[in-house]
Amino acid sequence: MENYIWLIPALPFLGSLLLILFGTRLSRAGVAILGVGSVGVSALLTILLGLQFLAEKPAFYHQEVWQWFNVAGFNPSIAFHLDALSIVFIFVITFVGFLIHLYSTAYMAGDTDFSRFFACMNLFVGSMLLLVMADNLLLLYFGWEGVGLCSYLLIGFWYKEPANGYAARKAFIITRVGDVAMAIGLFILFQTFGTLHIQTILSQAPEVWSVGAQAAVLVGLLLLGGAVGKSGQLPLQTWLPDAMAGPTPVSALIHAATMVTAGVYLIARMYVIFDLAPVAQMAVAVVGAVTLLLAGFSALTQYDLKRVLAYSTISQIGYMFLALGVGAWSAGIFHFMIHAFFKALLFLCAGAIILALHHEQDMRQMGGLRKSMPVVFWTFLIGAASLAALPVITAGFYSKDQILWYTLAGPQGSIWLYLAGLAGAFITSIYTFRMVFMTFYGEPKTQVAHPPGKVITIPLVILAILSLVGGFIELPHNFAHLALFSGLMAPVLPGITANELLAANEWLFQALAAVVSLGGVLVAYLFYQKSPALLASIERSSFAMALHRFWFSGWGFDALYDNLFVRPYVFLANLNKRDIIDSFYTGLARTAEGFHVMFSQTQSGVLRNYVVGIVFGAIMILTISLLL
Amino acid sequence: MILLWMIVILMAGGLLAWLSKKWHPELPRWIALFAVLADFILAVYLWLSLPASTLGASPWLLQLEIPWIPQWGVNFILALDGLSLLMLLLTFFLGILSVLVSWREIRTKSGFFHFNLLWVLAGITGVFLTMDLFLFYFFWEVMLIPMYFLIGVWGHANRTYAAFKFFLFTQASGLLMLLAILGLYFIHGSQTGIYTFNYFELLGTALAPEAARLLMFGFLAAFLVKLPVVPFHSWLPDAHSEAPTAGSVILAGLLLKTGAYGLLRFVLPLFPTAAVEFAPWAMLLGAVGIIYGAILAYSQTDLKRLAAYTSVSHMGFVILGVFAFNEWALQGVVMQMIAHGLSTGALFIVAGFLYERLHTRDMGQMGGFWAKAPKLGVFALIFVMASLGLPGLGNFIAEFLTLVGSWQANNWLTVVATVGIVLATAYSLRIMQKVFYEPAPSDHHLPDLSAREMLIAVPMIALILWLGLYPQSVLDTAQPSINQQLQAYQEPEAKEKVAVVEVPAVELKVEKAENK
Amino acid sequence: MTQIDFLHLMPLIILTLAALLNMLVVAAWRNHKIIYVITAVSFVAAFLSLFELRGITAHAIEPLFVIDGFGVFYIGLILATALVISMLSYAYFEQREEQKEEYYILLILSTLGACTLVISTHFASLFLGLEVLSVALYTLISYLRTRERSDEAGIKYLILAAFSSAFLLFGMALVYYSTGTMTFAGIATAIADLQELPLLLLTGFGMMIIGIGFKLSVVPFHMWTPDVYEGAPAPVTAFIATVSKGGVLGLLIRFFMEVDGFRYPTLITIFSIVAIASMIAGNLLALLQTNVKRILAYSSISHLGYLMVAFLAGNRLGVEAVTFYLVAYFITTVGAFGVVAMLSDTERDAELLEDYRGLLWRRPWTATAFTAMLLSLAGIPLTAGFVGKFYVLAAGVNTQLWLLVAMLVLNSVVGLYYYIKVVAVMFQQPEAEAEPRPRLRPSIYLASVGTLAVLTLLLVLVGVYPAALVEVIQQVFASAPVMAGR
Amino acid sequence: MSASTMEAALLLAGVLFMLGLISVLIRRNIIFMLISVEIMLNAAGLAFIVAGSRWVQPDGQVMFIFILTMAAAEVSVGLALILQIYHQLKTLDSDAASFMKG
Repeated sequence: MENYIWLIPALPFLGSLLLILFGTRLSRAGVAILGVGSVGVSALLTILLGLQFLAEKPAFYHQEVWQWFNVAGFNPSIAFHLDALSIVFIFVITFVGFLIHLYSTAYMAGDTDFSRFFACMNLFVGSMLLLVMADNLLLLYFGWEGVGLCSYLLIGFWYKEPANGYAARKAFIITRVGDVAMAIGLFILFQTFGTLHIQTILSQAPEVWSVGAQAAVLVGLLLLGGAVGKSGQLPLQTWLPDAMAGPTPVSALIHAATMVTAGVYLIARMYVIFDLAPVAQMAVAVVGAVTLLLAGFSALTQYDLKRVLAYSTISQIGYMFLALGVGAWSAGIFHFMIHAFFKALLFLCAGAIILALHHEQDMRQMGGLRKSMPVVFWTFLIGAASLAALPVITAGFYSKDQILWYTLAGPQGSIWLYLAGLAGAFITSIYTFRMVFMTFYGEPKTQVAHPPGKVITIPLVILAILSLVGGFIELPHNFAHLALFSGLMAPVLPGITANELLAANEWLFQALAAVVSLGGVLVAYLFYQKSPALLASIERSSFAMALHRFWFSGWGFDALYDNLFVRPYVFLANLNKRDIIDSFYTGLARTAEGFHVMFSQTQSGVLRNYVVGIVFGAIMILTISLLL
Repeated sequence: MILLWMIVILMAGGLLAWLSKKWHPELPRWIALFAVLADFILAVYLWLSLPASTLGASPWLLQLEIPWIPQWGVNFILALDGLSLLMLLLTFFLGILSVLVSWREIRTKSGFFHFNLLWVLAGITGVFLTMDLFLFYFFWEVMLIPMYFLIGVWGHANRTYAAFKFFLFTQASGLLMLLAILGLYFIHGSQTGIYTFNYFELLGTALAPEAARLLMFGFLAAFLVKLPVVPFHSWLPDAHSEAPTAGSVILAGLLLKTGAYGLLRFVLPLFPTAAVEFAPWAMLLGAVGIIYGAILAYSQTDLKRLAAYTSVSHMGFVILGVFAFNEWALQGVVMQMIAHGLSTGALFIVAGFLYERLHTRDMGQMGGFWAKAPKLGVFALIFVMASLGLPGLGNFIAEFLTLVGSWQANNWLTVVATVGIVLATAYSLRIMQKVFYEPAPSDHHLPDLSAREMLIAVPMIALILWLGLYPQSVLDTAQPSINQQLQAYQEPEAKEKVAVVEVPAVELKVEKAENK
Repeated sequence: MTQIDFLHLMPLIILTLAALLNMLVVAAWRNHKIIYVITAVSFVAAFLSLFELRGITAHAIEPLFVIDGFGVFYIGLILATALVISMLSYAYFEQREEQKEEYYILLILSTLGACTLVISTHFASLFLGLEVLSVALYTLISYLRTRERSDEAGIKYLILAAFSSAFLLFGMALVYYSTGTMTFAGIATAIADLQELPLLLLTGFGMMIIGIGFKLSVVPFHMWTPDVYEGAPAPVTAFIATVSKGGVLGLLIRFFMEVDGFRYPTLITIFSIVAIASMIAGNLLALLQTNVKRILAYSSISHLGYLMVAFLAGNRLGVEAVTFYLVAYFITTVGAFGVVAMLSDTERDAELLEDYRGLLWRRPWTATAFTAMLLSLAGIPLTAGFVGKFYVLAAGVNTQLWLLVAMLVLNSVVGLYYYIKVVAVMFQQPEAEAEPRPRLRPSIYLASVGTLAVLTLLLVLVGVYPAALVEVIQQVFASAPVMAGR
Repeated sequence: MSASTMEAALLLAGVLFMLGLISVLIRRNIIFMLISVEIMLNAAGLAFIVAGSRWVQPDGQVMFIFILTMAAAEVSVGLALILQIYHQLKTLDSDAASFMKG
């Protein structure tokens, strides 16, 4: 089995290659089969591989396809390293990816660039797999940039609209900023270890660096820089909301389920570095905490359905960072998986709604869809519940509760981080159910054109089930202690032990979390269902309005960056369009011509002046011979 | 002997092409095509028959020496090593392409055009092959004149000005190099009593620091202008944007590379100490060039001009890497020479295709071509991505290796250079946006790539991917000669490593040393 | 005068006889072709007679002349050039209705003068040679007397030449006064032992320099050059640019080598200043010039400046460089003016840039030849000019005349501009297709075309394979006793 | 003759030369310019004679005769040219003959 590892990323690449070459000639069915099929098969392979892995419980599978290059001992390979961590990721990528591809065949049915869409999607899946399967950082970087390209292509998929193109460029460039930091990190790592092979680095790092070594901290921060760029965390989060310009399946796959969590993967993958660099790790936690709050508040104020989800994605990834930051590695990854399920679900539902209301995304124009599209309603409700972490039944509860718990009780935990997380949870459930009430309750505002078909609903249902039962593979210690997931992760990522004192009454905090999320739901119900007047009265106050505007604009980061970087740069560039240096050379030419004019005055053509010339020469020569 | 043939074929082919115009207007194209093709085949044959791995100690694969002006110790020396071989492959490959792109574009005086084309190539071939400094200068100049005509006769509106500028810049710098060559010649002569321009002889010349510095600047003048390095770049945008497509391809793809080649072949081995002294400044120039070129590129509205400034930016990596004095950087530089030759060449070809169809280079006039010409779009997309250094394409390998290498030498400048990658993204994506995505201001009829154009596009794509995914064969070829160039530095480089890396890194080194 | 002496003076004698013969023939019956043939034959004969003198060390004809390798080489150079020019002249004058025949007499005479200069070792012979050269030139310049420009040029040249030769003579007189001899060798011995030259002597040298400088048209004695070049008929211009300068330069070298002028910083300073001034002024004056003849005039000024650099090197290498450069320069200049002559029509010479617009598409071969010439002047490889410039630079670098060398480099860049400008004009598309001018009779046409072709080939040959020429020159200087120990 | 008279004679020649030179500078009429040049030439001749007599050699006088002949030839050509100029310009003002410039 493990000899076919290479097929998992290869198939999607092949699919996209074929689609690029012959996509225009194939029929839509053909394209769909090729596009969905390639991902489907690699999903199948993944599951088989996963089962084998669970059965054999090896440390990891490794396969080298070929050596990329070798310069003076710098010899990265095109080689794959599969351990529990990467297996979880490739499972999510291929499986959720497959569902979304399936869904897309219906969603994109009407689109003229059908084949281009699937080509890009396949390319994305391939690169993403490369990213998580890479056994060395350079190959990881390859995938890292590859997914960036795909997200660029897909955000700008409807290129005719300049705004989309702008969003796409924004996404690419901002993530590139992060990549630069990461690249520099790689340079240092290479200089230190003479290789970029991940396992080697992880094994050597503790020998080379003492805990808190300056270089380790530096590397940690630089890698974090890369991570925040891709994962839309502070301060590079501004691209993600705009990325919603792409087709909804894209948002579901790339900007919710997989790509944006690459940062999480990177940090988890390089956890040793962060262990050696407490400062960096704390930075991770803080970034996560702050981001989840900021994004949460912004989500509260959005009207565009997809934007709400986008902000919630940012905020949820914030949770993952928080987990990693406090050393709850497996908790972070667990939340990643669960989040992938329910967020993909939510996006796909949103897509179904948007499609049904012919591309209406404003929640204020929705409402009362409960009746008209029941399947979507129920699945969305499940997704929302999971996102809001409603206790006991939903997967989200277990994953998020774990994070909150270790944030407080973990060795690196702190009360402040915990409070931030808790507040985040509260806000989350508010904006989540704000969505639910605004879209599905109240009286209909827009007519449903055509209810979604099977191809759309099936993935919804599957994901809905997952986002309910997905949580049961990892249950807290205090009831039905079940640790399948963290057990799986144990060989790869260090476990974490809770503070004894708190551990005694863990249930208390679980109850608190539950109360908070339920409270959120209640508040949402109050404001958006029971008495909207109340909300309106609050919103009327000037302060609230200002705050609303501020949050709505994502805490004004866009404007800030615009004035801080973009405008000055563009201004500078246009200022120097003619290239100031050139004028120096043209100046030289002018001078020479000036001299020419001056000299040619002497050639007056008058005989006597010429005589004068000779006499002048004579005088010069004689004076010289006299002086010297 | 085969080396001589390469040059002879081109020159003879050129003359033949010129004359053949009389018999049939299409004949010159075919003659030119076959001449370059023949050379390409020769080069490939050499490459396959002399695998780099079997080289062992001496990097020299072939040598040819014929006395030329014995009185001055000038010999007609041609020698081939991995570096030259790679450069030749690039030369002939781009040569073929530039014949092909001119197929429809050049209507007037096709005979004379192809004469010039082939002679430029001949000159470049000579530059890459010769190991006699007199001959080197000779070829260095020989490639300028036909280039001047290519720009001046078949160029766009402002061609005369551009041609003049190009010519004066390169000539002025070339003469300085000539002085340096002479200086070296006489110093070596007075030391050993052997007056010769033979590169291998001169390598051993012991120079006083002051003299070495001056001579090095003489050589640098020529190479930095040719590369070009800010602030000597201002000839390039004009020349590139005014030249016909083939001209631009050759300029960007090959002429700039002669500068880089010169740095590798002459500056490094001839003046080790002086070069080490100068290294920080050179790297600074490189970093500045990367940023400055990128900023300028961003603001351009003329597609070819934009591409031209991107070359300025990319060549910054070359000088950055050359003066890092380690194998990673130099391999990166070699890769960059090849990859950039392809990627920028491709961008100019795209511009050429568009110009043939629209008769404008102004991006303001373009837009929405993705729908009309998807093939062209994909072609452009791939090379735009190449120019912003996307992994999987040659340029990434080049830039990453260069930066890894230069990081060993100088951290801060490397950081600056790396930031350049972001700016590269900005200007590169701007091309896609303006030309292919945004709706066009006016509707053009835009046919997609023809068979001939596909014939140009496909091999380029294949190559850039190959370079990106399996560069080893190229690296192996270059490796021995790179070590040759580096010999003088192994010692200083080691010292340097400890010296330049600042606090954190230093302590690492120590720790690492301990646990070893 | 023994028979040996006559044998050694054969070329000069042949020329003299040819001149006389021409006069008689003209008196008898005017026929352009015959005169032309006689002239050509005489040049060829004189040239061939040189082969008798191959490899001689030195034969002195006391006190006036010495025939040595150096002299022989320069005479050969001059004769060959004169021959070529006469070839060009034939076609040129065939179109014109003036009395053509006397032209050749004058041509032969002035050639004779130049030849005399290069072998003279005595003020008297120097003076005679110079004047024979000049007086013939006055008439040649203003030969097309119906053109007022020719007359203007003639009178300007006459007055200034006489003026400068007055300086020359006075200088000689002073030198004679203070040394008591007029032979170069004598002067050398007279001043050999004194380190510091007496003022009178120095003044004498200074005044001689003025006379020489005028003939070489170096700054500040250059002002006549453009006007005369413009006014004179194209072949004559070629003659002034080459033969007369060549002769004088040969003399200068001989004299300087003889008296070893390089010992005296004063003279070196003067020459350096003159050289630099010539380079700069010449190039800047030509920069935006639109009259091709004037461009060539100015460029010749700067080229003399370049020559000075090698000359100032003052050693064997330097003199070789000067000679080589001179050869290259002769080929190029004659070629260039040959083209001008070829394109000229009956009423005016083709001297405006406009006349050359789009030449490449009208007369490709002519244009190619002219391009080659211009590139050679600019010192681009594959042409003789490049090797020449390289040689000169080598000489300069070798003796570390950094200032001069730097100036040379700087100026040759400036120079490029206007040479390339002319080329560019030739390559431009002619907007209005000029009506084809009536072709001359092929026989005549052939003469000049053939000559041009030969010149172009020579240009490339010397450019690509200079070894042969270098070989010859080095032998010449090896044999010349003047160069002993340099 | 004594050394002092030699000096004096040479001085005379010099003065003559300067006179000629200055009059070339200040005259506009071509004929006068020609004459002034002749004066300079003769000054040179005088200098030769002085030199010759200083060393008691005939060479000086020989040179002088050369100079005379040359001057004669020059004048004849010169006058012919001046005639032509006069035909065309109807003036002897040298400044008028300045078509070629720049």
